[in-house]
Amino acid sequence: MDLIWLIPILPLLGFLINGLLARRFNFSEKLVGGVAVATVFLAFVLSVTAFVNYSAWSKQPENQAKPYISKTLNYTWISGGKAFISSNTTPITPENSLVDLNIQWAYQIDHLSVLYALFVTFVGLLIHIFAIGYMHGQTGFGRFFAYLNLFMFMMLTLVLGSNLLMTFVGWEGVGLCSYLLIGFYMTHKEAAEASKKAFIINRIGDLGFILAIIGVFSTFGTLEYQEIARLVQNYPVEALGTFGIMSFIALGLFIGATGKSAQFPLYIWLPDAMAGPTPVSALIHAATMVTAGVYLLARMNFVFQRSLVMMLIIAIIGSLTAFVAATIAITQKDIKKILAYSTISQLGFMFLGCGVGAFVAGVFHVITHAFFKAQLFLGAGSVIHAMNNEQDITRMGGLKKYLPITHKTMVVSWLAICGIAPLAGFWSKDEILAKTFSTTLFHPAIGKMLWFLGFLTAGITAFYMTRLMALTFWSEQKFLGQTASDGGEEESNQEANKNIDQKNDGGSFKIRAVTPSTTNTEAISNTTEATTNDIGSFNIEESKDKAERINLNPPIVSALVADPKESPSIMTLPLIVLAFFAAVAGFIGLPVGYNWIETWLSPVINSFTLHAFGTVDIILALVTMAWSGTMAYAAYHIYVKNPHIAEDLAIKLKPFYQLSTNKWYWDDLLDVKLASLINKFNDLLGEADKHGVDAIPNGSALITRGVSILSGSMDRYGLDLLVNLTGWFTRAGSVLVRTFQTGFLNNYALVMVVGLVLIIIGLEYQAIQELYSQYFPAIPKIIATPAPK
Amino acid sequence: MKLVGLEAVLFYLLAVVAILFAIFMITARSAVHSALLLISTLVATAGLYLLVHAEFVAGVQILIYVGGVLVLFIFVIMLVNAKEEDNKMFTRQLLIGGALTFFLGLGIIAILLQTQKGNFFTLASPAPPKIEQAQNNPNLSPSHNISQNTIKIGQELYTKTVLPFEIASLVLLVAIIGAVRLARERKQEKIYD
Amino acid sequence: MINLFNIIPILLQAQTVSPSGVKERLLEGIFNVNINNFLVLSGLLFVIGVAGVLTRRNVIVIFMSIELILNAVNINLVAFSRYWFLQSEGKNAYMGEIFTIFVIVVAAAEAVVGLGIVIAFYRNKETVAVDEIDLMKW
Amino acid sequence: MLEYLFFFTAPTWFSSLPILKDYIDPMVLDYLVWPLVQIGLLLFVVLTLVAYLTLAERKISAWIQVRIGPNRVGPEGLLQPLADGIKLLLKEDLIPLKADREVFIIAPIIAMVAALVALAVIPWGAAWATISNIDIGLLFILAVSSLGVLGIILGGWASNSKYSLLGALRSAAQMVSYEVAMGLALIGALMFTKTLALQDMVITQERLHIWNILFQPLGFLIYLISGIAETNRAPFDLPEAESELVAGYHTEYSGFRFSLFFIAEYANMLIVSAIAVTVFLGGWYLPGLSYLFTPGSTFFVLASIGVFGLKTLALLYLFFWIRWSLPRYRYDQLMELSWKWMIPAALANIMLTATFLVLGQELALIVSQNNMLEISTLGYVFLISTAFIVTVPLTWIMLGQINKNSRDFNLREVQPLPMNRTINK
Repeated sequence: MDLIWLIPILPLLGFLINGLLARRFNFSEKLVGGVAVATVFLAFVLSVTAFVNYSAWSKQPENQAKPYISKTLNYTWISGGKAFISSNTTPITPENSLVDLNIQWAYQIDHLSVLYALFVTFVGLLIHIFAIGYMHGQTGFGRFFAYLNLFMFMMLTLVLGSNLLMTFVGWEGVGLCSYLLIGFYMTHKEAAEASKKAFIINRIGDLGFILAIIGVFSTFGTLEYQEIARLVQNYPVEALGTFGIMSFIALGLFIGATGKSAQFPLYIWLPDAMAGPTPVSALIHAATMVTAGVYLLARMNFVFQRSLVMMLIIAIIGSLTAFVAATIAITQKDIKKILAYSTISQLGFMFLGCGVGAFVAGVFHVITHAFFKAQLFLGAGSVIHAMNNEQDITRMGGLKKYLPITHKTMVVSWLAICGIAPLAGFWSKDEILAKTFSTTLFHPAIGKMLWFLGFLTAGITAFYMTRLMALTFWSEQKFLGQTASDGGEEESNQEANKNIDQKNDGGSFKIRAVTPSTTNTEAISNTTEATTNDIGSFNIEESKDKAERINLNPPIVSALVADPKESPSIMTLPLIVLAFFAAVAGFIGLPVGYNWIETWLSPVINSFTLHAFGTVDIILALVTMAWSGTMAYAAYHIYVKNPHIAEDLAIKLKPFYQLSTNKWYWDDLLDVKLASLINKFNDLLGEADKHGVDAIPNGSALITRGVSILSGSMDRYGLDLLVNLTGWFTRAGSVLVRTFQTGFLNNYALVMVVGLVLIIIGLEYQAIQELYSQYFPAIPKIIATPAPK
Repeated sequence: MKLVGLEAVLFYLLAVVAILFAIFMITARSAVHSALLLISTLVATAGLYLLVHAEFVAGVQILIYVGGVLVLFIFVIMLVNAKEEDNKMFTRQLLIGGALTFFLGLGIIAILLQTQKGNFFTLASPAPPKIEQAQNNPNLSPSHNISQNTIKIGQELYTKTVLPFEIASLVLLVAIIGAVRLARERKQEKIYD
Repeated sequence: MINLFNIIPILLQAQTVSPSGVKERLLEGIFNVNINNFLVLSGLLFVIGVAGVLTRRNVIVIFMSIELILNAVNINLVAFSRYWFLQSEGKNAYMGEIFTIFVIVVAAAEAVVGLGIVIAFYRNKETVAVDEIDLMKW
Repeated sequence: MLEYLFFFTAPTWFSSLPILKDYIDPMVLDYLVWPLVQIGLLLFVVLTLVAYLTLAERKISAWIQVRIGPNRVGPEGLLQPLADGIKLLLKEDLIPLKADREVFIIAPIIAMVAALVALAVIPWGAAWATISNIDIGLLFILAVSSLGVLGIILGGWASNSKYSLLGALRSAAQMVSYEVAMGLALIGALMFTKTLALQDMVITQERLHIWNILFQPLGFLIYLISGIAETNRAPFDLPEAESELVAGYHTEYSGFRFSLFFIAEYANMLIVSAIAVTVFLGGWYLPGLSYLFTPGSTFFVLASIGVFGLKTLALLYLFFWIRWSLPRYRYDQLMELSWKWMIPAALANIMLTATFLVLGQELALIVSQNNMLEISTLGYVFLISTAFIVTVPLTWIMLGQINKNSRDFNLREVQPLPMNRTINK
């Protein structure tokens, strides 16, 4: 159990190896894939051992309901300085409200996190194996697996973190990885924009999360879960009306969860996230990342349970999201988009469960959902792989005979998701519905209403899932295949191409040379060649080098040549395993018998308001099963038997159909309304700036110009005058002195002697005066002043 | 310091010779004549030095000054072959120059007379110093008995005034190089360089 | 030489001093040559030298008169050297003479370089007269 | 002042002469009469000697050239100088038209005076045989000989003819440069005699019982060569060389003035050899002399005069001998010999002797106290050996190296100036 710190570190190691060394020493694909899978496999093994040891360790009395914190890699991460916590209720910390800020970086496992670690690593392992086959031949193979490993590291940090801040780090890391992986096909515009969208919207959610963290710290003075769990006991449960500190924290956390788990207001990024490769969608946008929100709710359940208002909000939003997502999923064409919306609705269910206090049920649904949703996605992946990246289910059909294994495994998870009896989906979904029906948190009427909405959603889920299965597997074949009746697909293709031609150059006959493409890229380059530029004929060389340049573009719709053959075993193996678990997973939480998951999670989640599973619940469960079964048959009937009904229904239920296909106009609302609003606001700001703010500098510029002119003139006429004057004086003076320099040697000698004479007269005037006064009486007598004594 | 009897006569003789030849020198027509006259004044001054027992300086004076410098002067005069300056011997500032020197003379004479009045130069010179008497000590070389002027100067020159001596040698070196450089003709340089 | 000059004032003041006194002082003065005489001699030579420098037109003669001035100085030096030699009973006296030697050496050096310049000048200006050399005119 | 000049008073035999004894004040006798007598005696001897030197030269040159020489006038030609003298006296004494009269007249006189004045200081014999043994004897002689140059220059200048002027300048240049070499050569000897007075030099050599030449062989050699050059004789008589400048500076002179120059030249030669003898060859000192005659007696003095005379005549013979055996030097070789060989050699000689003297003092071989040298026997060996073995060869090799290209006396071929290199005027 001591090696739990290694669980997150191993994927990190994998990331480093693949990320740094793969390109430099150009590892072969096998090596890169091997490294990635090995690390995740080791992590999985460690988490299993941790699970076993922990379950034994937590049995001992003294560490009851106490998480095991790993010794190694346990250091004070941020320390120093005092933080001022101002809790408005009775001060929890007795001495004063100044608390040392030091946050540990330590990995811990307790009942909840070990469970999460288990299914994250398990699902991750399977998806890694699947990805090796799926990504085969794609450039950037090493990069893809590096990101995947990084994602695993982040997710495990999020789950195994011992305090809120570490979870937050994992939270951000996961967001980053989703951004990187969605935008894996860098050169493709949609992928890049989708990744940006996902990242930004996650950030919005993270804002709430950060505020919640600050709230937690300012009230409890610490971020350790253990501490918070102990300190939160002192806080009363805030009734529906009041919105106290607990509700504030809960609100923050909830906003974070909605952002991450794509709930009602912030769900738009998930459908677009499908632009990434399918394994990514499977791992991140089905099994692990999106469930982080539920993990957060489960982890901080003691906070949520203390604010009934938030519980209500969660429940309502959860059910609403479920319903809306389900309705949109009905009319979607893209196989991955349908699965995305189904994920959103299932998440809605989980939130509904948590909202009504059944956190355990929520977590249980997370686990089961992880299995069958991952399986569905991988199945879709292998379908797309086989169909040479064709994602539109209306174009598929009849794949039953081409992809037997995929079909069988998908049937299992289809049944699971529809909530048919023995499979996992039934147990978890119905438990949630049961708990909502008989919740005691709110007024029973609210519970009943929520249940009804959930009931409806379950039915719709069954409908669109069967639609999906029908259109892809059971309906008649709608693509060009060797054995297909030639011309059918051909016309549609040509006709599709024709309208393209009309658009481009009006009537020029275009030859569509379909060469036996060895790799997808070759085919792709032809099609892009054909679709993008409208030349009469195209030469192979030009297209070839264009292929090299944009070899990264994602597989786009292309006319299939060979029959869709079954994906290699490396891809189908995970499908089988997942399908098996999708079937079996349900039994860990049987409501009737020994509810293992209930007991396992009880120390972490003390859901005090729940009641035992009564006979009413059983009846309700059977009713929902029946309801979803009929809906499934209806879908089967419409889409397999007589396809035209679909069009009639669509026409008849025009408004509903429009509503659904346009995703409840929610995207338009955001993209159009909100953006234009912001633009208008910006223009306003621009105007204000131009007139208001710019006036000041322009004014001052004016003043300085005036002053400079003034000083310039003063300087030119005043000061320069003086300077020139001195210049003039020196010139005049020099003329005077110059006459003196005659250049003749003797003149200079004369001057010297004159100097000498003057010296002599000066020094000896007394003597001269005495001697010659007799002969020249004119010599003035100077009475030498007596030298001072 | 009192020259009496024969020495006084010699002094006056040499003094008059020096001054007369000096005057003739500055008024001599041809440069060579003035050079000759200068040589004679210098020889007269050398004689004066001898009177004052400064033999070494007298010897040096004649050897270097007369034998060297003035020979050089005569050389240069011949090179420059200054003709007889019959017409303009004096520059225009003759009058001013003459008057000025006259005043200078007056000034100097006044100074000298004035110093004479003061007690700076007592007329009566003390008894001649002992060393003057020639001691006939046998082991000394005969000339010792007369006067060690040269020896004394030699000793002082190499003990007290060594630095000026070295600097003087340096000055001479510089002068030689300067003279060679100045007097050398371009053509000569070309051949020897 | 001073004594000769003394004669003039003595003669002038003839009326005050008895004629016989004058004769003895004259004789005694004349034959009693002391340092004064040397100084007067050097003074006169100096003046003559200066006169030569100022008036003569030929550069070389000017050089010679400079040499004359230097010699005047030398006489002075030697006279004083001898004077001090006797005054201080032969202790420290030869400084004057040594200085004279240095004066002679430097004068020689100066003459050499001076004449070198004159030759160089003569070579390209063909004249040695002072009032024709006016290159340094402004 | 007077006693200062004439240290040696009249010898007893003179002062005891009957006439002089009682009429003349002894003071005057010593410092007036006796010097005059000495001077008269000396002049007579020197002038006749000079005259006979001309004859001797012609006789010796003839003898060298295996001919007889002048033997017409008087017995064996002995009266020849008299004849020359009379001839010169009777010759018409003309002064060139534009000549500078005064300078023309004075020049030979200066030359003559300069030559004869030096005689006063030379120690012809032991005690009273020198006219005046002044303290700076050697310096006096050098000074006076430099005056000699003046006479020649003025002579050449005054005769107003290109040839004489050129000859005068050349001989002056030669004399000036060799005068330097001569002065420096003497300094080497001075280190041993430690005095400038010539008589004292001879006395010190007598005291040390050794001639200076043994201490100073290089010094003697240099002195001799520059002496010959100083007097414009033999190999260095370029200025009066007949073939080139007719008779050099005294071409325009004739008659008695010419003879004055002639006398000056021979007197100079005499002085040079006399000094060589006093400084290097021990003057009147002969090792055995003091045994033959008791020192200080008149006979001793006379003997010393005789010895001195013999030595000088030997040197003079050397002069004549060299004159008729060595070819004449070209002018630039002449100057080169002086400035590149003689003067550096003299300087080297001074340096080396000084070092060896100091070395000797260090090794306590030589003791110099109260201005006189006491040399131990080992000292003699040390000094002589170093003088001959070290000084001479070392200087010779060093100078050989320095003047590599002019070792064969400037006979190097003059590279023709490459045609394209124009000599800018």
